[in-house]
This record gives sequence, C-alpha cells and structure tokens, in this order.
Amino acid sequence: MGPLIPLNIIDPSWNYVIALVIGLFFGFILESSGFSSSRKMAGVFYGYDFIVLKVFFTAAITSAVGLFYFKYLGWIDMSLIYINPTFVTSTIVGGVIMGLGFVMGGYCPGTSYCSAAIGKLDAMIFSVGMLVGVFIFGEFYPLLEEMYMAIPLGDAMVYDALGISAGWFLVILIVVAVGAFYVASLVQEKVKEVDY
Amino acid sequence: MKEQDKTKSLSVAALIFVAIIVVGLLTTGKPDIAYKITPQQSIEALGKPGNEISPLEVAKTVKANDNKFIIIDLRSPYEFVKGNIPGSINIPANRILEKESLDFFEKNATSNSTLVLYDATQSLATGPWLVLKQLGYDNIKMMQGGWKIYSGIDSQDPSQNPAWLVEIPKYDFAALSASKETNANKGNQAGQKEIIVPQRKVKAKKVEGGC
Amino acid sequence: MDRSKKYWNPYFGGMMLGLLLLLSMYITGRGLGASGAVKSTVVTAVDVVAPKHAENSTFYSRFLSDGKNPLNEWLVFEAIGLIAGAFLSGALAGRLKLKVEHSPKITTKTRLIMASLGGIAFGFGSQVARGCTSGAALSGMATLALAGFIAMMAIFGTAFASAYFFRKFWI
Amino acid sequence: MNKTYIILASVLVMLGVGLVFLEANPNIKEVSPEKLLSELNENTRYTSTDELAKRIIEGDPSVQLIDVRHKAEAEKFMLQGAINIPLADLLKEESLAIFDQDGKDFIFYSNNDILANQAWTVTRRLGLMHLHVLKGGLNCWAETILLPKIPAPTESQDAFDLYQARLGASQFFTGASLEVKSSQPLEKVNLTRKAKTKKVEGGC
Repeated sequence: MGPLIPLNIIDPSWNYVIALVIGLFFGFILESSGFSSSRKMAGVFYGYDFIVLKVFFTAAITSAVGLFYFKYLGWIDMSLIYINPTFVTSTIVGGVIMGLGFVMGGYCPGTSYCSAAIGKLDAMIFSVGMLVGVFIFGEFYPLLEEMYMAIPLGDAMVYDALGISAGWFLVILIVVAVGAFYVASLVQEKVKEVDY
Repeated sequence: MKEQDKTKSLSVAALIFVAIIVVGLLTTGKPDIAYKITPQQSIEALGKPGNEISPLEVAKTVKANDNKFIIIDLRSPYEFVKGNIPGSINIPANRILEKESLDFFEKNATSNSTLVLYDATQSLATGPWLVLKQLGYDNIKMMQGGWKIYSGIDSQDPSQNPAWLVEIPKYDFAALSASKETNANKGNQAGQKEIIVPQRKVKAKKVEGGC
Repeated sequence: MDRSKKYWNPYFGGMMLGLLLLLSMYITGRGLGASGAVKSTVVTAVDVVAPKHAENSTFYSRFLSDGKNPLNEWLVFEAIGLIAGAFLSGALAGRLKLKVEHSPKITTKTRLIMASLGGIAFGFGSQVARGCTSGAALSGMATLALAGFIAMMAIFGTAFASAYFFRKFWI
Repeated sequence: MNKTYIILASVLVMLGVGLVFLEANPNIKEVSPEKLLSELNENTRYTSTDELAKRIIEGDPSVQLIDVRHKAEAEKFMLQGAINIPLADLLKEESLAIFDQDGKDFIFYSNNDILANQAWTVTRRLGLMHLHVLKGGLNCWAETILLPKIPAPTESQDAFDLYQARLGASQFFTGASLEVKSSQPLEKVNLTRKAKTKKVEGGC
C-alpha cells in the first residue's frame, strides 16, 4: 500500500535519506539522457535534437500510466499524493516567464544542477541567476500576491476540466505523444545537424 | 541520432514495467464475494417496507410450528446454547461470509422461504443483514428487537409502544434539552447549528511538494 | 562519435525518469522537484542576512513560521542527491569538464549573460507558477493535474514561439 | 522506422486502453463484503454517549454529527452541531460532499442506532473513512446524559464517577441544576480514587 511515508509504513525519519537516493537517480538519469548540455536541450526548439520532448513526454506518460494502474490495483492512495494546486493566472504567467528563461538560458532548474555538476560554467551562472530570480520574487511578492492567488481551482484534474475519464485522457495523451515522436523524427531528418 | 538505435535496454525496461502491471492485475483479481446491488439500490431498499419482522409474528409461527421462517441466530455459539428461538440455526455474525454459510444462503435464496436474522439486539443484526442484502439475498429479514426483547415478549404491556420498535423516540428530546433556554447557558438548540460544507478536500496529511 | 556523445536512448531515459517519478510518488507521496531547493536557499540566505526583513515579508515568513530551518527540507536533500547523481553519471561517461557550452556564433561572455538572464527568469517564473518544469510540469502531468498541463503548455508554447528571436544564440 | 518503436508504441497505447476498461469497473474503490463484515463486528466504530458528550463539551472540532432520521424528526430536535441527512438522501452528491472533510470523525445517530448502523454500512462500503455510530442513539443519549440515573449505593466508585460526569454533562445540555441529586454521591467522591482499570459503560 502506498504512498509509504504518508501512511507511516516507512518511518518519516527515512524521508531525507530517501530524498537523497531519489535525487541521486534523478541526477543520474537526467545526465545520462543528455540533459546536461544546454545546446542539446535547446535543439528541441530548432528541430535538431528532440531529446527534451522525448524524455519529458515518455517520463510523464510512463508515470501517469503506472500511477493509474497502481491506483486501480489499490497499491496507492491517490488522495495522499501531492497535487500541485491550480491557479490559472499565475501558472500561465509563470510558465511564460519560464519559457523565455528556457530559450535564453537553455536550462531548467533540475538540468542546470546537472550541468553544473559536470562542470558547465554557464549552468553555474544559470543557478545563481535562479537565486536572484527567486529573491526578486520574494521582494516583490506583496505586489504580485493578487495575481499569484487569482483563479484558484484547487486540486483540479485535467480530465475533469475536459469532461472525460482519466483513461480516455491517457489514451489521447499517448496517441498525441507517439504522433509527436514520429513527427519529431521526420523533422530531425530534414534539419541540418548541429555539432555541439 | 545514434543513441536512438540502442533499443535493447529500452525494451527490457518496458517489458519489466508491463510485467509488473500484468502481475498486479493477475494477483489482485476480482473479489470472490461480490455485491449484487449498488449502494444507491441498497439505500432505496432500506426505504421500502418489509425489511423487518416483528418478534410477535416470529413467536406466533414458532408456536404454530409451521416452519414458515428459517430463523438464524447471529450470536456466538456460547450465547446460543444458553437460550434461543426454537428451531433457529446458529450462524455467528462474523461467519456469515464463510463458504458453508454462503452456500446455505444460496441454497435458500431460490426457495420461497423467508430467512429471519436475529442477534442479541436489532442493532447487532442490522449490519450483517445489510451485508447479505447487498450480496443480493432478498428473502432475508431482520427481527425487530432481537433476542433480548424476544425472550421477554410475554411481559409486553399492550398499552405501550411495542418494546421492539426501538427506533421510536422514547422521550421528547427537544423538551428535555429545552429547559436550558431559561438558563443563561445556551448552546443546544437545533436551529443553532453552523454547517460549513467544503466543496473540495483539504488534505491535511498530505506532504508539501512541488518545487 | 567520441565518448562524450554516449548518451542513453532518450526513450529509455524518459522511461527510467517516469519509473523514478512513480517510485517517488509511491514512497513519499510527492513527485520530483528542483526549484524548491532554490527557494529554500534564498529564504535561508535572507533570514541570515536580514532576519527582521524576512520576518516582516509575507513571502519569506511563510517558510520560516514554524522555526524550522528551511534548508532542512525534502527538496533540498533531493537537489543534493541530484547534483551527486549527475556528477557520478558524468564521471562514468567521461563528460566531466569545466567549460562553457555555446554556439560558435556567440562569445562566452554573451552566453554567460544569457544564462544568467535565463536563470533569473526561471527562478522568478518558477515561484510565480509554484514549480518548475520538473515540479509543476512533469510531476503535474504524471498525476494528470490541470496545473501540470497548463504549466507545460505555457513553458513550451512560449519557448517555441520565441525561439526564432533567440536562434543566433543556439544555431 | 525501427520496428521496436512501433511495438513499444502499440504496447503503450494498449496500456492506456486497458485503463479505460478498468476504470469502467467502479467496484474497486469499495470495501469488500468480508472487510465490511469484519469492521461491522468491531466495537471501535461505536461512540458512546458519554464520550460524545465529553467531546461536545470540550468543543472538539473534529466531531461531525450526522442525523440520519427523517427531516420532520430532525427539525424538532438535533444534537448540537449535527447535520440532517435522512437515510434516503445519504448518497446524494451534496450529502457525500460532507464526508470530504479531512480530520473529522463522522458520527451517525438516529433514535436508536439501527438507522445509524445502516447509514454506516452503506457509506463504509463506499470506502469512506472515520465513520462512527452513536451507540444507543438519542434514546440512550436521553437516558444517560439528559436524565442520568443515580447509581445504587452498592455500586462501584467508577459508577459514581461516571454519574458525576453525566450530571455535569446534563447541566451543560439541559441547564438543570446540580444541587438536588448530589448529596448522596458526594460522600463517595471524597473517597480516594483508584486508578481506573475498567471503564463503566452504563445505560443502553
């Protein structure tokens, strides 16, 4: 029965050890997949390398499918899983800013740690930049609070919002992802290879 | 890309993933005992008359010895031997879903007979009765009052409400509680309640996650 | 192809990442995240440098209220593990090297400026959106949360839309 | 295209389609009949009237009383803080929303506890948690809390302690004065108290 720690099956004092181990694998997988190279990642926007799309979608689908099978099998209590609350405005605004940051910097927070760990100086600068960004947010939080709290939908689920069942939504997601992978492979053949 | 040609480890990982799910599906199969009616149907069935039978009627048929009912005693065997309704069968409440018991219910489900459940009190019988009802056994009734009332049925005062109608209020609760209104100490009126019904769950136990 | 190009098959990497995410949710009830550690670091730094200010700020005080050290947090340990794991993988594949990776069309200095601007934008955006690509988008999508899909579309939609203007930095 | 990818993609789609079919089977969330029965036979799902009185007096915020009697009866009298959900309306959406509160103990009550037990059985089957039944219902509430009986002088110290507690509760819920009944048990109260090993469960 899971999740193990919220249900006290594993003692919460193990929490940080587990965090460390999961982080270890997280870093290993990201780095091994090539998420430690900003130019490799930025390739998704210019069509010369679709690694971000492939890894990201495969991961989301694998865990979503696994999670819903676990739920069906009664192995996991979904009500104890943390679900990021939906605040429409702030998520869109934040997403747009992050999108710009992604194109400019070529990293996202997790991958910047990865790249910094193997010695990429730009990734280290990026990480420092993130600290500054968070600090700016902290300082201007009172001004942003209204936008930050706008349109709260709570733990909204995407399939509820679309009015279909989770199963059908997953099927659609899988088909879209497979289609995207296929299109990506076609595009990649056409685009001039970039050496990095 | 060259790395895309390396599919062996991917296939192995996918195979393991699928295998876990398949094994899970095979091991957590459907339960042996399944509900035959939905919760909504159970609620509707509870609203209909004919779920209960008065101990007087049971006593009558027992006296007449006409075997109209198959009477089942849900108490423990120890209590059962100390005294029971003549002709009753002992199936302790915690054993009604064992195979022999279910076979017994199954056998009698198709017959025209009526099964009557009783326990020490009706409260104790109502849960097991409702479980069986939800398993689709429709010819089962619970006896009002239970053994405690049945065993003293002869001393029933006909001018009073029958003692087995336990769900009838015995007191005027409002009047009993109302005397406080003359006092300064307030706080127990029906109208005073405050009800806040949240629409979404507030998950208290959940971990704080995300970024 | 030299040794440094020996990356995993991206689908295999994605699958492993998905399984890790699943494992993380199965054990701890939460997904993966990265920007939370940044937030904790900033909150700690502000608290050390200007404790009065941190106490008065509605933002920092939220994370300081219970007297716990904000660094002592799940996501911080995860980030430490992440760095160690990436180092390990880089070491095994022979990719450990101090360098600045950039397009031949731009100078190292330009690249570093862009990286710092990107970092600032990402740090700010991740706080606004309550999570970054891993915490909000990836973990959110895995649980099929609406927030995850909105975040994913906003991040990648903007990135694709604006990619044209930044092309000289990459290709 | 590599053949492996085609196979893997179709496996993935099949897994998704499998979920569609599995989701159509709603029984999985329900508590199995065996589990339901074994929980039915556990006494812990009952709350005694004394315990309830204590929790109400202490202002315990986790108590959520649910009156499952008919509307007409509930309009005349409900326990403090109770919500009326007649048994027939128990599975309506707005009723089920009430159970969506974490950290609450949901206590069903009726005049006796038969209706309450039925409400418990149906909602527990649905997989709802923290459900309880007020043992003896309102009739027991009246006998033990509103009109507590003086124990016989031969009864144990615990019985008198319980009576004292009930008198206090009675005063809280009815506003009745204490003085009339207290002369006899008072002497007992002054005795040195033993550590309670067994709790007296009085009344119904």
